[in-house]
Amino acid sequence: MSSGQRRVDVEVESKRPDETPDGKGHPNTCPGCGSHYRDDELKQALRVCPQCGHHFRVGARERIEQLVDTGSFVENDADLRSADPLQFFDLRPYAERLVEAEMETGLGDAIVCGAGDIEGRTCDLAIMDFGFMGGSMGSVVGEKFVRSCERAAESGGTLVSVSASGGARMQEGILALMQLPKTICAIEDLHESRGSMISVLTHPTTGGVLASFASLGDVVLAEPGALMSFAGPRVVSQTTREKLPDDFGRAESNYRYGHLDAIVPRSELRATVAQLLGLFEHP
Amino acid sequence: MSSGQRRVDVEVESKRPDETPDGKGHPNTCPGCGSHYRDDELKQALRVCPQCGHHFRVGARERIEQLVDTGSFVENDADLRSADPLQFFDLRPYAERLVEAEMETGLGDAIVCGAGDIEGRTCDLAIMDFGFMGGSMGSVVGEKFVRSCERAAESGGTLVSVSASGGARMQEGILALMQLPKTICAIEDLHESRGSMISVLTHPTTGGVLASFASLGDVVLAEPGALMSFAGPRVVSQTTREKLPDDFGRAESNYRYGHLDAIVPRSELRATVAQLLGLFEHP
Amino acid sequence: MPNEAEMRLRERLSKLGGMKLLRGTKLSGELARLQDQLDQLRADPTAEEIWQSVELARHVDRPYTLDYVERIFDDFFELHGDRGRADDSALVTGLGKLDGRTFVLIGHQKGRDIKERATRNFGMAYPEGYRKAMRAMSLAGRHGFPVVTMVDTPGAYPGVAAEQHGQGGAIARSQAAMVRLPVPTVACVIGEGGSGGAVAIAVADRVLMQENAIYSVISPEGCAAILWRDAGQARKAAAAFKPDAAHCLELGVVDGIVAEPEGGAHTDVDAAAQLLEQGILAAFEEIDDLDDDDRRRLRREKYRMMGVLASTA
Amino acid sequence: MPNEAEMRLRERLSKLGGMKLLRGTKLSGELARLQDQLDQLRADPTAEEIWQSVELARHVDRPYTLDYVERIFDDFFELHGDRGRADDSALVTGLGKLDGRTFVLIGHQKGRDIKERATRNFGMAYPEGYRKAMRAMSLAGRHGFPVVTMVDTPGAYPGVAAEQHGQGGAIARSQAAMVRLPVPTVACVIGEGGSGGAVAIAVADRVLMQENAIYSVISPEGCAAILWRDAGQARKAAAAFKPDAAHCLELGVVDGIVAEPEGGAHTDVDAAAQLLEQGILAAFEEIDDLDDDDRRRLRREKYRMMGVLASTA
Ligand SMILES: [Zn+2]
Ligand SMILES: [Zn+2]
Repeated sequence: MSSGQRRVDVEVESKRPDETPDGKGHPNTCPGCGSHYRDDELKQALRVCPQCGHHFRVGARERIEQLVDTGSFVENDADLRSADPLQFFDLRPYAERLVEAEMETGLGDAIVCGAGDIEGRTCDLAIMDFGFMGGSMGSVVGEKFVRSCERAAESGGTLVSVSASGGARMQEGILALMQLPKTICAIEDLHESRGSMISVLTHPTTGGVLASFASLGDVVLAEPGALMSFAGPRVVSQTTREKLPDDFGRAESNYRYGHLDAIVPRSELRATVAQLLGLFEHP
Repeated sequence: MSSGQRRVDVEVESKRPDETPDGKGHPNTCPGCGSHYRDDELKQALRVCPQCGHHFRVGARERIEQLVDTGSFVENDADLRSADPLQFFDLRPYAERLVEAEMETGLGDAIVCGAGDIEGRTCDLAIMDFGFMGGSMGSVVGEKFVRSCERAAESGGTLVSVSASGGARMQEGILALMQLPKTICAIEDLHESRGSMISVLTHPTTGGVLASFASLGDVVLAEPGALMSFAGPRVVSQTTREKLPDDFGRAESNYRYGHLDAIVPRSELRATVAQLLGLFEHP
Repeated sequence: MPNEAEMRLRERLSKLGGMKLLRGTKLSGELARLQDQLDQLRADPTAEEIWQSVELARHVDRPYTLDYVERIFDDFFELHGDRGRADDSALVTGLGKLDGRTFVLIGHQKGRDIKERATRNFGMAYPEGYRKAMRAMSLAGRHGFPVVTMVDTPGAYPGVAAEQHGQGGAIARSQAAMVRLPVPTVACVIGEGGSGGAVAIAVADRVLMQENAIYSVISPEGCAAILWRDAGQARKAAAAFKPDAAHCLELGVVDGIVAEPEGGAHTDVDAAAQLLEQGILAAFEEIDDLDDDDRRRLRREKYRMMGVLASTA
Repeated sequence: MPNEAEMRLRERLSKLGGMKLLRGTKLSGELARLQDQLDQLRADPTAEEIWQSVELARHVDRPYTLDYVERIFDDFFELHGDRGRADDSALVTGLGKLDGRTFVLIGHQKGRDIKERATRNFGMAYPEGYRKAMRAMSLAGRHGFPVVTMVDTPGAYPGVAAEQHGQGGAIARSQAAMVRLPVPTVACVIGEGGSGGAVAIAVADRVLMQENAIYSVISPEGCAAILWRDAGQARKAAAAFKPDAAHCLELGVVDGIVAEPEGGAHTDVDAAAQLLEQGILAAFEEIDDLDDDDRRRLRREKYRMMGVLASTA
């Protein structure tokens, strides 16, 4: 292979929210065992397949319901919206994609931030939503994450981050890449204020989000089966023509290679996070 | 294998100074190519085989001659001698071994320390001698190394350490092990005084010396072919019954695995150390 | 868009003008420099000009990190190995003297011939490379040596082993180490500034970019493949996400542009090195006299401001 | 030699008595404790008693780190992985509460049954284990969590891969990390304190040793094989290098001995854990109130004094 011919892409293609992970089938049909569920059944089961344990994706609002004591969540910065600094236009204008994503998800961008209690312990939360343009991180995701860090830093408290992202948002160009150091600076400041961060990686957490804040929790947890890789499987197999291991980039593989503190099934996530909040409480 | 049956030894057997590395043959016969040299020939060639480049061992005094500007070396702490805190007695008393080692080598213990100039740049030096009880580290080696660090720290200067050691000195029991943290504390203090350390590993640097100061240079160099392993090859093959790679624990293997900044042939060592002294000079 | 570019630069100028001056800062120099850049700002680069940058940034004869190192630094000594797994030669680290001071140098390194390209993995580092970089950073911090980085990579290597070794975490931690560094730091994008693999060593007090370098969140081909579903649309993609130096300066992502010889850095490597050296020295002059804590705080404040929002409630 | 043992203890007592007291230190408590140990000091352990310690320290039913952890700490959460290569289960790290405070725990872990012994590699860590330990230490330093270590290993694993992964350097760096830690640290030798693999996590403000634990530069068998050229002479070797707690205390290598239930810790694990918990809390009480910088300085001064010289010119 000659130089200059070898190009690298690290962003995972963003998926429309109505697509399943492999792009086919109904979203409530389990890709693990083929069982089909009504939406309310699945929601009741925390969107974990009662048959085989497959963890379906969870949107930000529903994730907050699962994690936080009922009624305790107060959202912050809900009014922040992406600008279009590059007037980016591919097959459709970025501005149009943003409006559509907001209409489909009811979210202002790919992250919901705020404060809430988990088993009675107050914390800040930064919860990503893959449904909004593949959970891609642009200026708004970066800014909202940073503000969450700053709020946690004020009280020396803990930020709980739940990531789900295909990586940096191409439509914001180099400014999207700058959200990596921007969020990292905020975590450094948080740590210098004796605050802490618990990072929960959910399917998928790839590209620029894995290569920034998601990897820098004091404790890093993942849901079973979550893909967490810097480069997505498709890019790796296309670039290297390597045969990928079955569990390539999955939480289980990452745990084995020393990149995770624990894999936590969704049913135990709330209790685990609460336990950690207690451990990181400063007297 | 049942528990309690698996024992680990990390010290390499010390060799008598009149033995060659493999315990047979004349010390001036090259184990690499079989060439035989007169002692003055070999000394003239920095004890590197002119035929095949094999690096013979060099005693501390001769090493200092090779490295330091003629007449510039001033020795420190030459009068320190080992005590026998455990009144250690194996097949022979430790006290007797010490006296014999001193008579054979003319050294007070397995390290010679002092200050000197290398290409006009002043530095502190801590030079080990494998001929003194296999270069093993007991209280005297630890203390002299620490005092060298302290002298370098006073001026914010650089300590050049040249190690050659089978590990900690068993005859001083747990106190020998304590020389690991003791020397490490001194390097930490040296660094906090903006001083620096250049560590040169020569054949062999194993056990407690590799697991303490020798690994902690700001720059770590090794001579070609030098064995540098925590556990010696014999212990590894006996304990694990693994087949050892040909270059097991050698400088070349360690370089490949990321543990060395450079492998420096003896003929270039003086110039390389001088270059580094210049780089670490504080204006 | 030229007017908008100008507006942004003016905005940065006015922000800087209104800042409280720290004891010892040289913000007045900064103001003069920005004013200068503003005055020289040509019309916004066209799609054609952007693509020319992409081609020059990837030119097979373009000078690489070590070409500059041998021309800029004296007594350069390369530091090898990450002390854990390997020595990744896609990323080089070392010590060298410039203007009588010792610097730590960290840079991606592409290969010149086929064999070296393979050895250096086309400048695409494994996590081992970023761990070696962190080791060099911690040496710099310990001794107060300022850090220069040279960024020139298509991206961090996307391979199975690289993922198993923790590529994402290594890139994150390398950035965090740069955020923490107590010493002055200058990053120079000298070729391809490809995504996470680039920013891993580009978080600095001053980020410079050579005139024909590119700095981007994804490669033009990658972006085209995803958004246009056709890698052949790379030119269109590049025109859309604007990885050229002028746009990066305009967006506040880099702090200055370093001129290249007419026709690109490869036409006269000595001259390119001289210009780069001048740029590096000028950048350090702006930050050298700052107190370590102030400098680190300003570094973070700079990144704090990156991004553009529609509503800034 | 009983008289000499007594002499050494008396010497340490007089040294301590003559030290300038730092604001907030509890050296008077320290004095009382040493006096107490001196009073209780039995005659120097015989060769037979030393060997009994070796056997008890390695007893198959002896409680291991996690047996103590579950009895001493509340809300324990294990932290896994070195963030570079693997999760080495021969060494465990985690967070837990004791007396309302959060501690970082680092300890070797042997296996109880055959399968677990294999998984945990008989408590012999790879460099990955020590790197995980360093990660836990840096978390402790960042958050001000005090650190407890539990030492119980035949030694660091002597294997080809372990050497390739940098065993010597990892052990050195783990000690250096403990030397630097700004938080209070207590190490407990709870079984076999085997050489470099042990001291890698045993550099602490206070080092405790259970009554029947051993702490040594080499295993009795290894020493015998080298010096007697016969591994069967292990008893002789142990008698010669004296790895028992009384001798380690006498030599100033450990700061206190933690009693075990009659017959050894395995005869009553709950009681052993209670005694260990008391020992740990008492040790922290001595160092908690010190200023971080003072504590770190005193830690280094302690190790500075280790060793015995014939001539101290
Ligand atoms: Zn299912
Ligand atoms: Zn030869």
